[in-house]
Amino acid sequence: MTEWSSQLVLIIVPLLPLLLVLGLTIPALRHPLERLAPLAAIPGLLLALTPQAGAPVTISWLFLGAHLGLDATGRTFLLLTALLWLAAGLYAHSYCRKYPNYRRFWIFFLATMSGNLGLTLSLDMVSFYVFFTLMSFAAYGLIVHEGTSFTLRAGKIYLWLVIIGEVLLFAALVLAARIADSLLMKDVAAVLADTSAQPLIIGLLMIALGIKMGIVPLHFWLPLAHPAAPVPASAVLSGAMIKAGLLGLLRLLPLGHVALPGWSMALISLGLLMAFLGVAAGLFQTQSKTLLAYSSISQMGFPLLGIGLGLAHPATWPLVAGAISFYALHHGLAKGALFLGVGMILNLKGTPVLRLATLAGVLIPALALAGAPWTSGALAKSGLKEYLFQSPLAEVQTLVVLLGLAATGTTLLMCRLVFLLFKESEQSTSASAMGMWTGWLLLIIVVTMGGIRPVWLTGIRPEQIPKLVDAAWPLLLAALIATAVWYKRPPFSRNWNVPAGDMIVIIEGMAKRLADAVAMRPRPALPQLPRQPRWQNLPMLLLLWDAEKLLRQLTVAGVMFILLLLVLLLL
Amino acid sequence: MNDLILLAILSSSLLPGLIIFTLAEESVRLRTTLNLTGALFKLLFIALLFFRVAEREYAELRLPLLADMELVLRADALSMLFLTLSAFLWLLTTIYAIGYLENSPHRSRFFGFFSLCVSATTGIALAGDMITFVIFYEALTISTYPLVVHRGTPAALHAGRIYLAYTLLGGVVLFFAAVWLRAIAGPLEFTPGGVISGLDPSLYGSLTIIFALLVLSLGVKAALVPLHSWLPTAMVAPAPVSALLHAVAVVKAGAFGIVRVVHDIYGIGFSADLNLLFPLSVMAAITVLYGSIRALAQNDLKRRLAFSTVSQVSYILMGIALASPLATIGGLVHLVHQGLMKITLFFCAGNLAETLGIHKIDEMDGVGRRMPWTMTAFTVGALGMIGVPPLVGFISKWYLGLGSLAAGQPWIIIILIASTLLNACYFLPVLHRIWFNKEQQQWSKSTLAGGRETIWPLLAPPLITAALVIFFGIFAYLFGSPLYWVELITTREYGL
Amino acid sequence: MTAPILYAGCGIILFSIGLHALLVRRHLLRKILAANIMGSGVFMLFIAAGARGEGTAADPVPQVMVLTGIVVSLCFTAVAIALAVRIHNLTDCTTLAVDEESSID
Amino acid sequence: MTEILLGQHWFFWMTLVPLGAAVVAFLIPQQARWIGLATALLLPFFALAAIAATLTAEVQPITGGGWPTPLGIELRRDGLALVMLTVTAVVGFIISCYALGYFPARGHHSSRARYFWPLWLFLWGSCNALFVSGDLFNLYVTLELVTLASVSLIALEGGKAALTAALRYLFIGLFGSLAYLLGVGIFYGAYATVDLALLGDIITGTSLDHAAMALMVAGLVLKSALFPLHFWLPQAHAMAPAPVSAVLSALVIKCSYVILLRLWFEVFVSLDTVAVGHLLGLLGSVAIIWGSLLALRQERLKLLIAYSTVAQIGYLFLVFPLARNETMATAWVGGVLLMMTHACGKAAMFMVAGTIHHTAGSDRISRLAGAGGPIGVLVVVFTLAATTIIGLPPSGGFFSKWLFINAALVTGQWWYLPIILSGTLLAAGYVAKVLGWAFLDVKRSSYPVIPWVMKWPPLVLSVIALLFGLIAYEPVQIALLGAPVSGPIFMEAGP
Repeated sequence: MTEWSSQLVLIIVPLLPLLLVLGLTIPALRHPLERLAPLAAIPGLLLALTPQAGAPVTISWLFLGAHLGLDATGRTFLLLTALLWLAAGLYAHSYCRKYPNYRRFWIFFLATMSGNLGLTLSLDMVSFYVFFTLMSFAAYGLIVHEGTSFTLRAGKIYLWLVIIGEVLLFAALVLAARIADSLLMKDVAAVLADTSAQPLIIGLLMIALGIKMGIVPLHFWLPLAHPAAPVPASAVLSGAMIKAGLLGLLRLLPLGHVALPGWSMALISLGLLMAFLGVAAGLFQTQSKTLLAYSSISQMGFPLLGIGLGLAHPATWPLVAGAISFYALHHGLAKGALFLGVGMILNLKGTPVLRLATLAGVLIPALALAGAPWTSGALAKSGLKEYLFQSPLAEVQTLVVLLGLAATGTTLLMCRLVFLLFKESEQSTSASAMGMWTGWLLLIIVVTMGGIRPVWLTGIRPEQIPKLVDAAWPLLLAALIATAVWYKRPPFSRNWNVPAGDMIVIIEGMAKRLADAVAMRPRPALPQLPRQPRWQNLPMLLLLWDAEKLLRQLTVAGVMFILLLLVLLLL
Repeated sequence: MNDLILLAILSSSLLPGLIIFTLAEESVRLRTTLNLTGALFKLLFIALLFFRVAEREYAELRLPLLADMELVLRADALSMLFLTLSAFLWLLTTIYAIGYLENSPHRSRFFGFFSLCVSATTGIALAGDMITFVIFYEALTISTYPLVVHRGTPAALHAGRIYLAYTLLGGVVLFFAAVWLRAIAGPLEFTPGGVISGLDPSLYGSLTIIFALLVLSLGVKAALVPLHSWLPTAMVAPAPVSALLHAVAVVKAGAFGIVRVVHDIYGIGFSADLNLLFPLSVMAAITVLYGSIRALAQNDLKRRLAFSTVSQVSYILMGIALASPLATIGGLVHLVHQGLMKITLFFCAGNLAETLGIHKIDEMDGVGRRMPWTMTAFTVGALGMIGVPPLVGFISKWYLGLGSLAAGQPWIIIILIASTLLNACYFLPVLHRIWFNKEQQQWSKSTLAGGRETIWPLLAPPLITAALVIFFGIFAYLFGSPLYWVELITTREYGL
Repeated sequence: MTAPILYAGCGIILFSIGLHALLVRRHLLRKILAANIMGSGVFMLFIAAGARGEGTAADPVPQVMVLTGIVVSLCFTAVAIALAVRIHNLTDCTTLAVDEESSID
Repeated sequence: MTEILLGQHWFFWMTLVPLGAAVVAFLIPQQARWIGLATALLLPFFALAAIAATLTAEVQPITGGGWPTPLGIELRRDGLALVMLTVTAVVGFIISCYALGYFPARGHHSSRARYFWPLWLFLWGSCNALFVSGDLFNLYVTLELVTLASVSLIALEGGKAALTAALRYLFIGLFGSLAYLLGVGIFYGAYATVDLALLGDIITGTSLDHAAMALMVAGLVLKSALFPLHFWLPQAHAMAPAPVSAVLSALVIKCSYVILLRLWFEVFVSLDTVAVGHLLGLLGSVAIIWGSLLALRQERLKLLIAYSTVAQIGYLFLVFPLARNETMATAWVGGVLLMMTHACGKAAMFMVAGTIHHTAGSDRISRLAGAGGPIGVLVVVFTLAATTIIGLPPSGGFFSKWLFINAALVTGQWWYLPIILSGTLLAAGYVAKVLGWAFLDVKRSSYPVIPWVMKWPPLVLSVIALLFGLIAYEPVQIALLGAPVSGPIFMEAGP
């Protein structure tokens, strides 16, 4: 392939959605393009599926010299991203017709898509930052799309965190670029292994990218934003965009270069904490989409834990990386399918059979998420666990048990989800249209396939496929607990309630008080102008004028003259 | 060797301006033709020069003044940067002003002074020594006054008085400092690397004071805090004036002057040796933050933009004061970038005022639906100001950040972050209002053919500048892009 | 005391008397006369300046100058009187009014 | 004949032609306007011819009437004379054009026109004669002629106020010139010569010399209207018809100043003048502030301009303390430059004031409100002319202030710096005050048509004033021909 065509192939992936955005602004093109828009992710999908395409190229005229390309990690992420966006696009094509601002939705949808696709291709920091920002800001339009006070609040909080994330990312990238003297992320990762600014840069990256990833305690925007956005947007938000932070960490941290025990410990602990906190908060939600958002927080704990493992034992990193990528792929697809499924159920109008079939369809990704045997979830988890055993950590056994317990939690969460969905399905009114079915089924199929034939994608060998017992016991435990709760109906199940966004409620209260305290008083209006500026009547000027009148008298003037003469004579 | 092309560049706005003064109010077509021809010719001449300067062939023109003093016009790379910016934006603003002032009184007067202003700005850009610079700098001060008070309301006159008081005080101090420096150091030709580093060390005290005076006096126009008050007040001027002059020509003239002083009079190395740059960077940093904080509290759109200008122009100074090549790139490129972004914003604010009578931010609810194009341009400008990549504002901030690290002053990064946050705080709510809030008042429906929101002269300029904001951000390294030029300048300045 | 010094002294005294009168007297005619007296004082000084010692003929140049000066003084007196008469005709007043910011509109 | 054409006698013609024309104009009042205009057209060419002739020949005194000095009249043909003649010719020409419109041939003011032209040409001739005079007594005579013509011109208005102002001006003029003459007498008594150059060489610096200097300086200070003896100026300048005000402020004031300049640099050089210089500098400083502040306070345009003149005279007198040995040329050129550019600027301003008075019925500044159309041009003219008064570049005022500051820095007289700079600001203040009114947006009924000669000639003058700094190279070089000063113009201070 010539230089030009390989550049073009890479550029077209993020560019196509943007071109569609431009096209949508032209009234004449609006309707045909709205039909085309759902398919904008197809070039990305094709690129991800064509193994020989995507060799890194340098595009000197773009940004500050862009480097685009696909490595193994990037390919997995691109696959996930493109698939999800395609499915969500098809879904949205039907789902979002009801909105009065249909076109506006597509504009933001496509812009976000462009950013999300672009960042998976970016190998240098500036391109990554550009696409990351494009995605983050455009997603605001998706979150606040419905324009209710709930979505506006969610959007506001999201935007705040985006901006804070942006500036911190900016700081981190500038620092990194300065130290590495290069814009390539792999150079940065190498340099970060050994520099005095390492803690600062890693810290900044953790916060900036952690916001997007939903790392506790920066997670609170997720339970607000995901339910606020229209369903297809929630799907990509939770499935694909949340992974952008992860991808950034994978690319920029000095993984495989150096062992950082401190960071490793911190990340493993944080990962576990997220896994459990997400479950705990999610269980007490009354809305399925909020619950799913908490589930995402919980799920993102696992890749974080994987990164922690990678930092503990650099030698095994390439393998851990594969596992983490696969985990991301699995979670993204499953979560996307779940969100779309929620939308299906809320828009279900038809025979009870159809209803049950739909619920059954939701069960597939739910089980995958729970890590049931023969699902992608089981594969992903076992992949992580395997490298756990290879790591030099002392507490391996404890960790394995804890992971199992986390899976139990996830299963419980899924039970709760099904329960909530069952209740919500009774209130659904409208019927799902063709596009919604297409999008959703596409994801369900892929998720199902993910459990069966993952090998060609991620390089997981067949012998790595987990033993049934390992995968099954957490599920059985969860089933036990769920049955017990169902049967006993303990009082806390009704009275306890974690508000969506947990911490933010407290933060908002404080912020409001602060804002009231520093609120600036309105400026007084411009004073009415006097006809004569006041200073013209200053006492000094009046005095001067009197003196001037005195000087005009001939006698006084004569005396002045004689005085001057005398002084001159004396000098 | 005298290059008459410089004279041609200067007179391509001066002559039309002078002729326009004599025109009757009704001769719209002739006036428009003159204006546009002048602007196009200026761009043409600049384009002719462009390649010569890129090849390091500097055009020069010298006229003797009094005895051993000369009026020096020279086009070096830095001149070209400012010159191209002002000439290009002049063309756009002229188009805009033609639309904006349709049917309003005193148009000949307006366009006449407008052309004079641009000529003065051109002169500032082309000035090859301190004296020439001072001459055109003062000319700019005076020729802007009629534009500030153009509306003739008491508020406008009040603003004009304040403007004059500030800028003339600054001008007098600048004048004094220039004379003093000339008396100490002889002819003050702008030379990369500075001209005064060879002076006797016993003069260093005086040189420090002169530097402070120069920076303070130029800082009046560059709206350095605490010398900035005139700028928000001057926002009563018509929108094209606010757009071109307050966003670009006047404040940039101050910033450009400081660049000249630091680079081409004192020289970066020498000013760093005298410890002059750190206070400057602190001042700039304070201005950056102060401007943003004040902008937060403004409800008047143009005032908010004005305080934003106060803040943004000091990025340039910060970049200069950091004295590292990368920071210099960041500062200088912001000279152009900020101009593009801010002029977009002011054009849009003018469109709102002219078409819908909106002046206050809380009247802007849902205006995105009524004027989608204008508001798209506004959004691009605002996001650029925040520094959202890949818009031009990001490029500036990126280089400033890198430069501050290279200069060993990482605290600047914190300023950049804080400023970005503040920018977001005062721009994003506006954007939200525009696009996501319900319309609260009924605006007259567009009566133009094809459903256009307003007439072309008002619509095209902001769209063009907004497109450039995106274009120069994405294709930052293209030949002739601001970043390309600025790298050229910086390489020459630092002798890299 | 030589004659030239006497003359010069007288000239100075005349000048001073005229000066005093010009300032103090209010009637216009008196002022004009005072100016003339001052002039005469100066001319006397010139005459004295032309003295070139005992027995030597006086320098003619100062005399020429004085002649010219007298002509000038005459012109002045004429104009002054003309103006004074006009003022008297207009205002019935023979003094120079101390006018304030009198306007001409 | 060839000799005449080659220019040895252009200087005579510059004096004789206007004087002769004055007589003719007086005798044929019906044609006075055209005689005046023809003369005004001729004189700039004469001035150019004189410059050309001087540049091609060596500078040497020539005498008139065939008598040797001191009886004959010696003509100075140095640079100062040349530039003053030229400036007078240019400004005079413009003022003459303006006067054509200001004193219309018909109408109830036609009698004023009848007397204006002879008097103005007489004044012009006298001024030219003064500039080329090279001895003390001739300077006295020409100065008296100038005063006489000025008095008559002020009285032209004919009203009580104008007559009073004229008479006061006459007394003051007489007073000042007699003091000066007294000084001349003393010098003659001591050295038997009144020739400037000769006197400068032989003067010894006795106390008598000192007394003579004191008398002459005091007299000239009075005639130049330096504070505190400026009391007569605002009235006289404001009461006169506009062309006359322009002449008085632009040219007549400069006459006595030129004499002082010549004396100071040619005759008094051997005297100890440092203290006197400081006194003049002090008075000049006070004048700058005083005049500017009072100008700010004025409500009538002409008075404002007149007080501005008071302030500008203050600047002119800064030359004397600032001209030390090393900064002699700096200060001298600064003074000469200021004289030239002030002449252009102030004349244009007074003409504008006159036109506004003529058009709006009053020269109250508030009448400018809502100025548009014809008045708009006047405002532009005023503004352009004012640039030199404020000292904005590229006017001559800018460069003269530059030179003053330079001299002050080099000689270490830093206390003049705040004076010069605040004078600039105050000047900007009173100009801005006028402009502010002009830009005030109020609806006005239409104005009468302004004759074009009352609009465009002042514009030309104001443009000259504005751009004088850019074209000042040649004038300054000419002014330095045979100047009593030497050395670099821009001084560089040592460490």
